[in-house]
Amino acid sequence: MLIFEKSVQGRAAQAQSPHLQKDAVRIDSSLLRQTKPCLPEVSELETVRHFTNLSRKNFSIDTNFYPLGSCTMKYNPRAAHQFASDEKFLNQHPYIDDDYKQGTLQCLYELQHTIKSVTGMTAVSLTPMAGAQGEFAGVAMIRAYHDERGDKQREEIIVPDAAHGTNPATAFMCGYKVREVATLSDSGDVDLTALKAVLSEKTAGIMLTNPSTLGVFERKIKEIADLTHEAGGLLYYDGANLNAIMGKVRPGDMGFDVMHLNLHKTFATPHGGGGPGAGPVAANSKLAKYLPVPVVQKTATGRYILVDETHYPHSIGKLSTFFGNTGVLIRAYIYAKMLGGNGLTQASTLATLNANYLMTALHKAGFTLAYPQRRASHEFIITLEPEHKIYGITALDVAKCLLDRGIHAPTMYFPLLVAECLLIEPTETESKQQLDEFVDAMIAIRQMMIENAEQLKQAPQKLPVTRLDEVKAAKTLDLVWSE
Amino acid sequence: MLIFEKSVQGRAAQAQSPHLQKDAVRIDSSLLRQTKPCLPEVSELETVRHFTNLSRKNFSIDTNFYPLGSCTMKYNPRAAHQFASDEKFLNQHPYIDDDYKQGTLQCLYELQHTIKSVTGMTAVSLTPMAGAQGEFAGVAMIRAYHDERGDKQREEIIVPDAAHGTNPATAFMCGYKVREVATLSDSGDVDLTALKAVLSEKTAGIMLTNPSTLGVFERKIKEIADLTHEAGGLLYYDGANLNAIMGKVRPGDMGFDVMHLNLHKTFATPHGGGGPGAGPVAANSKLAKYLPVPVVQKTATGRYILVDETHYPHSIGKLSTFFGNTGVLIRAYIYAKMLGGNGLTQASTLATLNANYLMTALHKAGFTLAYPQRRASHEFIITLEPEHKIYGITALDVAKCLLDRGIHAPTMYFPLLVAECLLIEPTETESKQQLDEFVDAMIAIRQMMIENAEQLKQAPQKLPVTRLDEVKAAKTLDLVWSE
Amino acid sequence: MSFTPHTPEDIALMLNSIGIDSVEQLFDEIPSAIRIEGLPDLADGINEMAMGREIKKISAGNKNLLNFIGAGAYQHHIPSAVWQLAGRGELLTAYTPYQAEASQGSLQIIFEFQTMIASLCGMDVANASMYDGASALAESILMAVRANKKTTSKKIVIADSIHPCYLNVMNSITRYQGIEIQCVETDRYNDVNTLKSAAHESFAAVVLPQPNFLGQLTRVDAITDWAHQHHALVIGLVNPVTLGLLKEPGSWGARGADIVCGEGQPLGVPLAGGGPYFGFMACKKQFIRQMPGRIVGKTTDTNGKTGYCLTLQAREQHIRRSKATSNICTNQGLLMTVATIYMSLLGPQGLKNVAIKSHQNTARLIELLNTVKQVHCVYADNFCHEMVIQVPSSAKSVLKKMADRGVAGGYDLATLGQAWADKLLVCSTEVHNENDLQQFITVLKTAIEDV
Amino acid sequence: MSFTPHTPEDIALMLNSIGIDSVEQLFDEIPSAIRIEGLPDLADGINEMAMGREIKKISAGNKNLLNFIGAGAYQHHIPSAVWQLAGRGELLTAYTPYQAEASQGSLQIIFEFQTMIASLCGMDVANASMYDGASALAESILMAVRANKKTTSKKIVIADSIHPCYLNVMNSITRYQGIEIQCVETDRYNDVNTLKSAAHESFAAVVLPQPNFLGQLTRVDAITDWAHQHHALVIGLVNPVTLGLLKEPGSWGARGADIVCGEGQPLGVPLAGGGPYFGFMACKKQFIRQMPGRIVGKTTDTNGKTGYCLTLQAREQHIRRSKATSNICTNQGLLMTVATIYMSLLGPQGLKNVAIKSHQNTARLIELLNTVKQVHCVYADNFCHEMVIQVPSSAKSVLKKMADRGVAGGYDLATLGQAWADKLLVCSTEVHNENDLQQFITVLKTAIEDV
Ligand SMILES: Cc1ncc(COP(=O)(O)O)c(C=O)c1O
Ligand SMILES: Cc1ncc(COP(=O)(O)O)c(C=O)c1O
Repeated sequence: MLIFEKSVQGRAAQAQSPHLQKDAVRIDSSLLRQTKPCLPEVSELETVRHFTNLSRKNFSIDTNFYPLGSCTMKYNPRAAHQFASDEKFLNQHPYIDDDYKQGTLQCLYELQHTIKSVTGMTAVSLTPMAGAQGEFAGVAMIRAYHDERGDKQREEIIVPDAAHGTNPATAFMCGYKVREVATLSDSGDVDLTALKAVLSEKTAGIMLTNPSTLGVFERKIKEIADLTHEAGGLLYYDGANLNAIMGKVRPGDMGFDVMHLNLHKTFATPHGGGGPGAGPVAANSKLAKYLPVPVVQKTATGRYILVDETHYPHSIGKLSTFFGNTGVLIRAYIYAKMLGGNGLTQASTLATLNANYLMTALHKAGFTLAYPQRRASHEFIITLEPEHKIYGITALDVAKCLLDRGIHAPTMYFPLLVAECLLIEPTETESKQQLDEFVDAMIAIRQMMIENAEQLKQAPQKLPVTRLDEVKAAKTLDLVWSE
Repeated sequence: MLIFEKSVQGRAAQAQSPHLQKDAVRIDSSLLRQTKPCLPEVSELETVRHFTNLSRKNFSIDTNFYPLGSCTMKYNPRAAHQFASDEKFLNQHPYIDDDYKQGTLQCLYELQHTIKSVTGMTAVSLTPMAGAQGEFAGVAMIRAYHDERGDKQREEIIVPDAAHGTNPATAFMCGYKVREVATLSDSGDVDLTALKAVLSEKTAGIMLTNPSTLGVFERKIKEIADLTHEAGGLLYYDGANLNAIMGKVRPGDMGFDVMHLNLHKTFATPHGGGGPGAGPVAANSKLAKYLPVPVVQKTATGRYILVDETHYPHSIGKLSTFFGNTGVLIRAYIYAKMLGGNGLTQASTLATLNANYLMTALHKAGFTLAYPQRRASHEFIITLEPEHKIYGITALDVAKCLLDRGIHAPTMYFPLLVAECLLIEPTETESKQQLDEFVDAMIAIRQMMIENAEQLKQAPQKLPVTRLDEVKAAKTLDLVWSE
Repeated sequence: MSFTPHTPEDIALMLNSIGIDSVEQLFDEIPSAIRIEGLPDLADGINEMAMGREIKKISAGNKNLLNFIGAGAYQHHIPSAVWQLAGRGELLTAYTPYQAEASQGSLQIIFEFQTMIASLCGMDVANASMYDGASALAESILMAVRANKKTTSKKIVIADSIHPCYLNVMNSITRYQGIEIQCVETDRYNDVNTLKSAAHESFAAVVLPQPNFLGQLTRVDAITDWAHQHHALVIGLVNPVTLGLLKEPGSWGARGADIVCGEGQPLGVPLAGGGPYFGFMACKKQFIRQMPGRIVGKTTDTNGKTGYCLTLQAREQHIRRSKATSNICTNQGLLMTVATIYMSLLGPQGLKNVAIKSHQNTARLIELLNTVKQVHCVYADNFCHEMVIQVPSSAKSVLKKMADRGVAGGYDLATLGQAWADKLLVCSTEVHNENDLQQFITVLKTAIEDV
Repeated sequence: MSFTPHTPEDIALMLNSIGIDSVEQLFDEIPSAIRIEGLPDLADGINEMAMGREIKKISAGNKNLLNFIGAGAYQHHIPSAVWQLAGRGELLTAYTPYQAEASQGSLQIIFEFQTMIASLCGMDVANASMYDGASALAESILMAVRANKKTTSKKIVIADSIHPCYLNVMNSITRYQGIEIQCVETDRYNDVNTLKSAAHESFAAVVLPQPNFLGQLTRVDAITDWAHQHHALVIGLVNPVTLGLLKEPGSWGARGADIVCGEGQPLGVPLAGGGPYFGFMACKKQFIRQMPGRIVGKTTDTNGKTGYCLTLQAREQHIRRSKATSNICTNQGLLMTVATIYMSLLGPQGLKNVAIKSHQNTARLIELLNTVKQVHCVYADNFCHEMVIQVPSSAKSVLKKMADRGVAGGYDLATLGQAWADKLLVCSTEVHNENDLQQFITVLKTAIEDV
């Protein structure tokens, strides 16, 4: 039931309305609202009950295993949430003088340092508000670099076919044409021959994820970097998969010039049902001066200050009104500080261990790996193409069956390269027992395929709704409630 | 699954353990533990997931209508919880000097004042930690009064047959014999003839709830008070039903000498799945000097101080190590302050309106009222005896059916006087729509009785478990987990 | 402290099952030339207790002032229930609701949010949030250019003063797509005649702030009609709290604005040093396919039961890739949830009362300011809950002195240029009581004397 | 502000349905002589925003000090997850789990709690909590007298020093049932020989604190055996955190204690000015029917599925009325929940480490105190995490001076009598770091000089 359907005219959560002595205003009446907006008229208890009960219809990390490839759904420490919710952080207008927000600035400054250490880059701007905005910043910086050098003919960004959709979309927003480059179907590595074919004096840069979205490490990364640099292009690193390599290898050392991180993945800030995230952008010395502003600096006297275009005249500019998703950054700072260098390294070690263990177990259980010859990174792909052919079931069916067993579905049908695929990322915070349970669930589902494929196609049956008609939604476009 | 079944030897929520340089202790080894206690060895995520998922198996005010008679399950304002959770209140050792806890003491002092105003009593002690302890305090004070006067032969406490179990149990703990007095079955009032018969020079006092647990106001209260006082006894008021009468009538004016309040009922502090509560005791001038300590006073200079037996040499003593359930008291203070005199009065008005509306509606729907000639107080009783006779169903069956419809069951089989009874208390924070929904549910359940009484006896079917075998639990006495 | 559950036995069993001897082998595909061994630059981890101590020490570097700054971020009362609900694990730690059946909570909340925002704006539809107000404006501009089929112009007229940072962000985001932005300075009522003379050529859209950056109220009807006559779309840039009181953009002029966007922070989101906030976007139904961001639609399940799911995904990057309406993916779901709870608790009357009380407090402050010598209220009428005052010395120095006395006195308008360096943008909302207003005056007086 | 949803129309419809004209008629059975019209003594209500301001002003009257007081309430690190979970509406706002099928969350938590507490104590069973430590001790005494069938004595021997407030509460609660309490002062090891000479007649039970009120460790084995030889029951009074390190009462002497109780606060409950805390009680299985309070048992539903429900309710007041084991009804469910979460997060090793670290910090403090002139560590060994020091002037004056400098230096032992007026009970736990200990020393030195 929608909250509007609970609404009764004249009802209100009385304790929340300001007390008015009179309701006169000194505003020209032609500027005033004549209609009552469609906000619900409900009591405080009704509101609490409505949203509490709605929340119970969600899966979440706090309630379910969530092996959602490319999303790094690891445990979100409650401590980070609690500490960042301190009034000292919350009751701060962004425009108070730096002197009065040294605490916040210190967190941000130290986070910049941590990011440099983890990535091997030389400078960081924290303002991008999600991965995609980090990408935007990075590609815009590449553009600024070429523009400053007068290298105007570079109008192409190369993106592997396996890339996340934000990569080509970002390239477009930065005014580039997108050139796709193929991936080798046996190894998952980029096809170097194909790459050489697209590299040219038009190449502004290439966007890569490494480990790639196929869950394997791009072994020829140095060659790719050299080829691209030789062609005059720059390398962008999509940091969505950074959870695989902290303390193992650094994008800076791989030859990347600029990158973003998804702190809501690697640094465990909660996803919030679709954000807020944070997508800091880090660059090597070639690109540092183009970073978006503001960034935090520490003065000789130990004071933290925010600096903008006056210090960064080459900056691509601002990307948010104030300082990005500050509260997310503080949570990420707390997470990184609690883990420390050793903990971050261990996180990547065990994320990788979990993925390889799960991959091996599923393989032993008869599932088909997309890249059986390769180590998994922190994630891996299975393809249900064989099962699809034999039993007529799809990756979607299996995903919905998992939901019925209380396990969130892995990422489906991404990357697009692998038919009927599931991209599985267990993360390091899940136990061996939980992984074994997942394998058992998959085996049980396979049994269902054999015994009763029709029933499997009816999943889910144990959730608040059964399978939803997405086509109908797009057709009727019923997007707001009305009486 | 129990958390112990998720435990793996050597696993731990690493972030929670103190860091030890060495584990040496300077304690005689004969005093040290040799066995590992059965605490689970689980990760932080496993713990969060376990308890989050467990919580989802509960009904609660925040998720369900909870018309549980005698319990006043009203909305627990989130503001009270938030404000009382301020560090300033939480990070305070009880033994710091009064100078450093003036904030807490001010809340308590003002709460004492509020309670005096609402009850018409002259003095209050806030320390009792629940209703039953408040009762204990009150009856002990009655005893102290008689003892001081040398009135040693008074060894009986009179309790109506409809009384809550804590009343006779309390009388016993205070060393009294319990004399039951009957209630008139038509009106629900105390049988005055019966009362006269038990009153004697042995009478220490009488414990009454008014409105009584039958959901009706005891109209002869002044006569009862006079008779009791004439016999040399005192009157104890069980404040569990205070939500019916705030701003309407005061126990002090009814002739009561001492009473408790259940702040976890009337003053909306959360029940916490079985506490903490708070059961302040209030007394008139006759009994004030016997109040349990400590109490809060305000000095001439405006300082708040805690006083103990040195100021209250006649006190019945302390009932808790420190100051009762301080945090609950602060929540109650906030609630009372937000409502104010007008809001508290309105709460009682609308609690009574809701009860009478619901009573009328159920009556119209064909249900049998226990006291059809009477106004409901903030609660009322229906008896399912007719339905029991015709359809063989019980009040328990109906209760379980309500659970299946997402409504918490009313109190069942209490008071014991009324066969197959449900004691229904909607509280003032529920809407007319919610009450109508309840009536609809009851009508639907009645329809089930007619059409399929067997199915009704199988309820609940939609909860985490179906009906539980309580007899088996008592027989096997499986009270702790073991491998 | 990596929050991992692995015991040494677990690791041994897992390695064995994989068929390798050590965890190091897991990384043997990484060229050894670039392998590193851990992160020696970073200190070792600490436990939660130590972190608690550390963060307390750090946060002590933040001072909470009595706040009179607005300038795009507004302090309002936030009901306790809002964040206690939003902090529930099921809302806080869920992913974007791609798996609809396992996300009906989030999806219904988005649907309710869309309804509330669309109605507040007087639009037909809304999306599920953008990053913040400034980026929502940038995306609205890109959207308007795509949506306006009547012109090929990529020119945008900004009618009236908008936040300088919005201008900056707008520029950063739209510049690579050939968007040309013309800012037209108008009088404080934003009279349409100023625009008429400034904007000659054809243009794709007009951005109309209400209230404008200086807190002044725009004469929205005339400009809307004028823009529509010129086949331009109208983008309303609004503060959602003031929409409880002010005319909804859908009713501006004869046909109403076409796209509405703004900063959602006033709806229950704490100031929090600048974020996370959220942007919102609403539009007329005909433009929906050009809208960026996530959109939820109502549908039914296989039993005919109502349910909700993401829809029109073909606009988005994960389907449309380089042809998507935007690259946005993760947005600001939790803040959108917060706003939905906030709007439910306030209701239409409550939100209106917030707007009125904020306005009345600002009016009262002006009244009090009139008694302060050397201070001049630059705009003493036509305001909503923010206004400009002039001080006898630099705003910067006055603000500094005020802050030293615990009051954040306003926003230093020097960012608008030298002519503004003695002016402050001051905001009062319903959170202030008479004492607060008096304290502002007292502290301002002392500050002026002190400078 | 009564949080009521009623609109005037609702009220009119409801009155109409009842068949009356005004809400006043609802109260027409109350004799008019005693009716009042509202509560004019009390101010009108205020909204949440105003209350927030008010409570901030009030709470500013509380000063948080660096704490070295124990004396029955101990400061330990509380993981953030504990209260974020316990604050979930389903745990916070549920009633006592009488309706078992609708309360499986609370019931399973109680079952887990019973298991953890029983095991920590080395007992067979535990209940679902009592009000606090002192009242749990009082109830344990009443229980022991009922349970000890070998003697009709109602005498209780308190072997060793216990908290003076526990004595007070014990007295207040047990006095009306003819209980006689004999306190025996023993040496600091609580040597059994002292007791032998003091306790002549037969007695029902011995109360054995470990550690005792002065932080000293009792020689529990000998006394337990001696008590059992005299057919008395042994009631262990313990601190649950120290049980991570110290021998569980179930293993005291040859047969172990019979009943164990104590204050549960150290298990995740904040100091909070003294409450709400919770008491716990555990016992050997044979005594279970004499145990007061709620108890949860495992059972099955009609499908054979495991479930939990309240059991042995025939002991309780709502069934047994005046013959119940106690009048207790509402207990401390939420704090019991908190403790269960806390113990899960700490685990056996974590809890042990807390006890060890607290002990080590106390040892370190003694080390540092040895360098302070004029201060004498009265008990420099045989402690757990609390000990007694002697200062050159009154403890009261030293504490006052320390508090002025932000340190709560300890508990003033003057409550034990004049001879103790220059002694302080000082506690250190794992929350202190070396800096804190140094600060204690510095402030103590200054305080002594100052007095
Ligand atoms: C590989 C990859 N790149 C980029 C992104 C975009 O990040 P965000 O959603 O934070 O904008 C994602 C997120 O899903 C991703 O998985
Ligand atoms: C009428 C009555 N009296 C006394 C009590 C006991 O109160 P408490 O549970 O707070 O001890 C109750 C609570 O259920 C009650 O309903």
